[in-house]
Amino acid sequence: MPVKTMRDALNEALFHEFERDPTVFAIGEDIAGGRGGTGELDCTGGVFGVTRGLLTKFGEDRVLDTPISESAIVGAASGAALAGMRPVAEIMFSSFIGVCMDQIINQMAKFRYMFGGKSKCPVVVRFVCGAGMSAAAQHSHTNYQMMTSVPGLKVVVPSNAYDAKGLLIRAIRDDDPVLFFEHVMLFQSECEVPDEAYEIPFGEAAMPREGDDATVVAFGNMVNVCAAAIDALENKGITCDLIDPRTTSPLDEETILESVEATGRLVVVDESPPRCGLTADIAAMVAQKAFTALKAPIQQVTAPHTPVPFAPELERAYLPDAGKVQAAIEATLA
Amino acid sequence: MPVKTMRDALNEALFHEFERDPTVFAIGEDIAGGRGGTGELDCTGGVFGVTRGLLTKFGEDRVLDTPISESAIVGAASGAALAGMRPVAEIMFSSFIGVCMDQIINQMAKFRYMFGGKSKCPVVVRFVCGAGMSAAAQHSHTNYQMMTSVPGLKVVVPSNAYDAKGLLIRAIRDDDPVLFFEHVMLFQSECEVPDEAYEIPFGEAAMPREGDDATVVAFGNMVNVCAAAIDALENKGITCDLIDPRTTSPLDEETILESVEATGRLVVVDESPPRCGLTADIAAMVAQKAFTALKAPIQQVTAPHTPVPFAPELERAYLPDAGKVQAAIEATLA
Amino acid sequence: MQLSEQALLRAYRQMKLIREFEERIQREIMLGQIPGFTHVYSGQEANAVGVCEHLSDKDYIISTHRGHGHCIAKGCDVKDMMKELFGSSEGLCKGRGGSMHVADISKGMLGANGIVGGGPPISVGAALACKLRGDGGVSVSFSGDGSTNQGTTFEAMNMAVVLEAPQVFVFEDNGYAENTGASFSTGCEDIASRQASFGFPVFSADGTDFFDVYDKAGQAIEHARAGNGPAGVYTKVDRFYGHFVGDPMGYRAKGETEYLKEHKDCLKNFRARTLGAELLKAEQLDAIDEDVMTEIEASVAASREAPRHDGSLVEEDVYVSYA
Amino acid sequence: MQLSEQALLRAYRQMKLIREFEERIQREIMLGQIPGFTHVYSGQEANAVGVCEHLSDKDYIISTHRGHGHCIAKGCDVKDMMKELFGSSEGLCKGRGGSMHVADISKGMLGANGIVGGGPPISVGAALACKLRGDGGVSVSFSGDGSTNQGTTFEAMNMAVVLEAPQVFVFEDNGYAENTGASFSTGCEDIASRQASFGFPVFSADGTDFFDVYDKAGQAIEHARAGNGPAGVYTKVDRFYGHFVGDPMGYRAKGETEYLKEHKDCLKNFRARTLGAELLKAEQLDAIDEDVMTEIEASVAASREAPRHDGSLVEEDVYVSYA
Ligand SMILES: Cc1ncc(C[n+]2csc(CCOP(=O)(O)OP(=O)(O)O)c2C)c(N)n1
Ligand SMILES: Cc1ncc(C[n+]2csc(CCOP(=O)(O)OP(=O)(O)O)c2C)c(N)n1
Ligand SMILES: [Mg+2]
Ligand SMILES: [Mg+2]
Repeated sequence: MPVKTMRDALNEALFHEFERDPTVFAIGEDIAGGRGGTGELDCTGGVFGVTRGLLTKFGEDRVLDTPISESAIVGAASGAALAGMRPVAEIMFSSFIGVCMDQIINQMAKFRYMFGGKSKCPVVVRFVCGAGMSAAAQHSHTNYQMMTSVPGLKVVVPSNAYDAKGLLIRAIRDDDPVLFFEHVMLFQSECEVPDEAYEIPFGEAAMPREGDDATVVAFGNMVNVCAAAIDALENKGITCDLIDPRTTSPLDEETILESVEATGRLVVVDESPPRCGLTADIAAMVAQKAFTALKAPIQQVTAPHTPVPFAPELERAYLPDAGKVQAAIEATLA
Repeated sequence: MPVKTMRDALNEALFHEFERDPTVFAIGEDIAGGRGGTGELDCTGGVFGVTRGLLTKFGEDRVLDTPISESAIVGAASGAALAGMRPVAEIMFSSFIGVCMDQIINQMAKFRYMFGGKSKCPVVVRFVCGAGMSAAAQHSHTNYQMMTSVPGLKVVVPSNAYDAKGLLIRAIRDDDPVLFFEHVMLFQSECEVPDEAYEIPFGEAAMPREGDDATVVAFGNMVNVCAAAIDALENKGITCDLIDPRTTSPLDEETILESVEATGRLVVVDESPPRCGLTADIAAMVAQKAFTALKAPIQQVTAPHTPVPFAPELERAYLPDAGKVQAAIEATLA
Repeated sequence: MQLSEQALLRAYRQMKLIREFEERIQREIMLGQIPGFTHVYSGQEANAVGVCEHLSDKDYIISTHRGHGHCIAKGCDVKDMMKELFGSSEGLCKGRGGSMHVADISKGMLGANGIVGGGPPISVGAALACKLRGDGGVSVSFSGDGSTNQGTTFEAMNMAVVLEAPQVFVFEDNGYAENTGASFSTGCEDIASRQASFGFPVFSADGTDFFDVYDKAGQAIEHARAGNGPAGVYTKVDRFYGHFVGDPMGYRAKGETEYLKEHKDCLKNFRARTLGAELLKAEQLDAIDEDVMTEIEASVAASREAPRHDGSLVEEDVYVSYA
Repeated sequence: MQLSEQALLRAYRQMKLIREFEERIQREIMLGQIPGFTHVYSGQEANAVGVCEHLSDKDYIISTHRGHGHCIAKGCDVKDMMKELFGSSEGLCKGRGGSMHVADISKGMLGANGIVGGGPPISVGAALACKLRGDGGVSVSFSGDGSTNQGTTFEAMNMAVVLEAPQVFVFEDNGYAENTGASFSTGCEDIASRQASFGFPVFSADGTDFFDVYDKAGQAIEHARAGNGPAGVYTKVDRFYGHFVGDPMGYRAKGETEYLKEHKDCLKNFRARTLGAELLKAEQLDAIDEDVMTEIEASVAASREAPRHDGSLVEEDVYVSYA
């Protein structure tokens, strides 16, 4: 199977769905690039090149570059979705989500409920998220944990190129609003990715590692950090289940609970700050539903309760790394 | 001691601080009312009358009615705070927070960190929050759980008139950004409130009930719901600690942990939806830090994973009530 | 624009229906039959109807917290709306939405909206859908004077121009946003020219005069439908009552609303105009009045009887499917 | 406005300092010395300096992602700024903020800002602080052409008028927002009149001409300082380089930036004007050039040596006190 970067895998997903369904269109800032410029059109394809080539292939009507007006972008996407289209909106960095938050949490998320189940709003909003590039406090957040708390939204956090493609195709075909978080450190990450279109279902976790001693649950790029941590522990004779929920809403509780029933120990890892996040969400769910299986305190590994710092050394201290994950696994086994 | 409503207690707190400190000013929509109208000025005092009389007493320079522009309101408040003032901004309903979210989570929350600790931003933003008035999906949310996740903010959720006054005074004197959530069902609630100014410290929980069998932690109006539930259980011989953290950030972990060490059982109650909220936050904290003390699964009592419905019967089904809290307490004792 | 007798009768009926709906629900609210916050549209009927009479089901509108008038004008079923306000499970939105969230997508009515400024961006999206499909549809957002200061409204205006969306922005300036006068909250000389400076024509009308609104809205909608990008309609109008039902209205001069009801009533105005020009006969209008009263009465009676929720379905309708 | 020789020399020095700062950091970025995303201001120096030469420490400014020029013009220490960009714990913001968040409140510099449109509302707040204190201060927000379409910018403009804030909105139209031309993204005829329609005077200037900017900014600031409410400055200018350092610039014609550097350089322009009119002598300007090069060189040398973080202080400086 061909090896592809997550960038290319996402780009392919978009091409598949644009071809398949004429109601799919894209809207965002610089998703083509070059409008109103003196050079080439379609030279950008979004800051990380995920939408590159769409304008050239599918034309200006379906690939809409916009002014810097995130509320209008998201609102237009959800309005078009209510009116029968399947828009894919792009908000460059999820850290900008605050600028268009009402349109996400109060509008698209709630239409169907407020309207008595008589509407659907099949919109996808794509975001770049995460730290690791010294992009500092206003460009490095995860935000998906906040969005997981909002009823009416589905939230996708892929950890690799293969999943990213299948999840994005699934997201575009979904009849509900989907927020899709692409981790900034993963665009160049590679794995085998089929050329054809395929769907990965929502609410079904992947389990990239299987083991006996503890259950580790992680999100996005932290899945890769945890895989490295777990692999390094193998020569100490410690093996772990590693669960990648892939979608945080809906959440595959079953896979997590089954694993904890078997291992009795849980470590939850996310690069968001510690309060009211996904690590707490999963830990609390397990402390309620699999309490009797637990043999040790549940360990949460998160960023500290701080904004994301600029200096690389601070950012490294901010992010959970393999060392911290190992320490948490060992703590739960102690 | 005189008995006052929470509305009046909050109003008094504002009068105290306006008198005490000339850098305190208020900004928001209709916080006075009547600007540009044909009738009286200062006839409104905010939708629930909390700011009534300030304009008449302290003048137009310190009581600024604004256009409907929440981002500009919050931004102006934090800009004025950076520039040495102590603004108290009002956003009518916390459900509107999405409209000004960037100014809250990316700007005021992060200035101090991004600026290397060389600035301070002593701003208070007041919100009406909560369900119970059939105000439906876009006017009934809590939002404080989301804000608790944001480093750089302090979050206050009073449950009664006495605390509300002391916490608001404390908030205005605080040197960091404080979000202050006033539950819509509490404005008319009454208790004894001293006439003079007093501060209630942040990060110190109250314990309105003390008991042996379980620890109940609740927020805002749910404290009152839980108190009723606990009182009703007394004749079954069940007694509980009831903990009202009062501020969710900072959080008084110690009081919660001490109580759980003693009771071995925990029920956490909030009227927000279940995912990534405060009940999970507290449950996970306890499952990590007081695991060995726990004798039973931790029970979370929350709203369902839905927007807030309009019809009163649906809204009642949405909100946790004394019955659900009792059931959870009994479940943890079973 | 010349209107047929039939069209005139229809327009009058629509306005009257809105008026009596709003008058009646105020009573029902006082009687405790309708829960929640409710904002009535009395006095502004000529705006909703003057605009929507140019639209068909393939066109979209989106409204505000003050949405009943726009809903009725766009063809939402009055009985189902009434049931919705009463919180019945048979309501237009199954009692989940209430006054601030009445919607009927099948009629192109994308909802009342509880967030000031929430509607315009969404409307632009519906307009883009029409453009992409090339079906000749347009989308209309209604906003108040207060909402013209919200950032989302401005963004939507600029974006509609840039993307050449078949979008019409209607601004109903009723002089107040809650308890604050428009003269205070809008810093510009006049709202119509501020909005026009975004790059689209704005047609101003007397919002108490159906004919003027109908005429100007027609021009704006024609402009958008013909593929010339967005257009605007600005109307000056008056709100007969308070911001919400129960508003003590200290910010308004005593007698102001009585004066308005006497002198600025679009229904009286319409009657006088059509009778004076001998376009319609008094009996025709009287018959409509009677008919409307019966319809409203029936819808209230039905709503009182209509089934209520028992709470069991609180978790339904959040997602099409949650997996 | 007549400028003294000293004032002219100072203005030139400030512009040159910005230019060389930006030229030099591009090299340091290529060398891997400066992490993160960095946006340089080369070509726009006359704007920051033409405005800030009217301001003192009691006045405020707020900037954008492209903030170095405004910071230097407002008096931020260049060596501390350089250390900040290098990520040193001795940086102006202790290495916590980096290029997009340089700030120095003690100089009235409320920060670069990573959010397009983030600044104007905050600036209005600082202006209100000045007004409340009655200290004669003003606040100035800098924005790009792209940011003029953001809702927050519009809200801030209207609110500044309504609250009569001593606020100046500076819009630097460098023709591009990232990879999109301003002619595409702004639907209006021209940005200056759109902004003026909000109800304040907007003074337009050639942003490559220090004297023009200085003159128009002076009028705007005077207007605001005198208590007449906000004013605006709109400048047409050119960005010499890409959006960020490393931008391949496919959206710009080949040779465009070379042309701009040749023909639209505010520094060359300033030199020609002041020498032509015999206001200054070449040696004076040459001496400044040399002095600036030395200062920049010294700041880079110091930044290379400056201490780095070890990660231990990651949790410091979130709150004044967290309790
Ligand atoms: C974002 C937001 N801010 C504030 C409110 C509260 N609110 C509801 S209606 C309203 C006034 C709206 O005024 P206008 O746009 O003139 O409409 P009108 O009520 O006159 O029809 C306000 C402030 C809200 N619902 N949403
Ligand atoms: C809210 C938000 N949206 C998008 C971005 C990404 N972004 C950073 S700078 C920029 C372009 C800004 O253009 P302009 O205002 O003209 O300033 P210039 O870069 O030309 O100085 C964009 C889109 C952002 N930082 N914040
Ligand atoms: Mg109004
Ligand atoms: Mg620009």
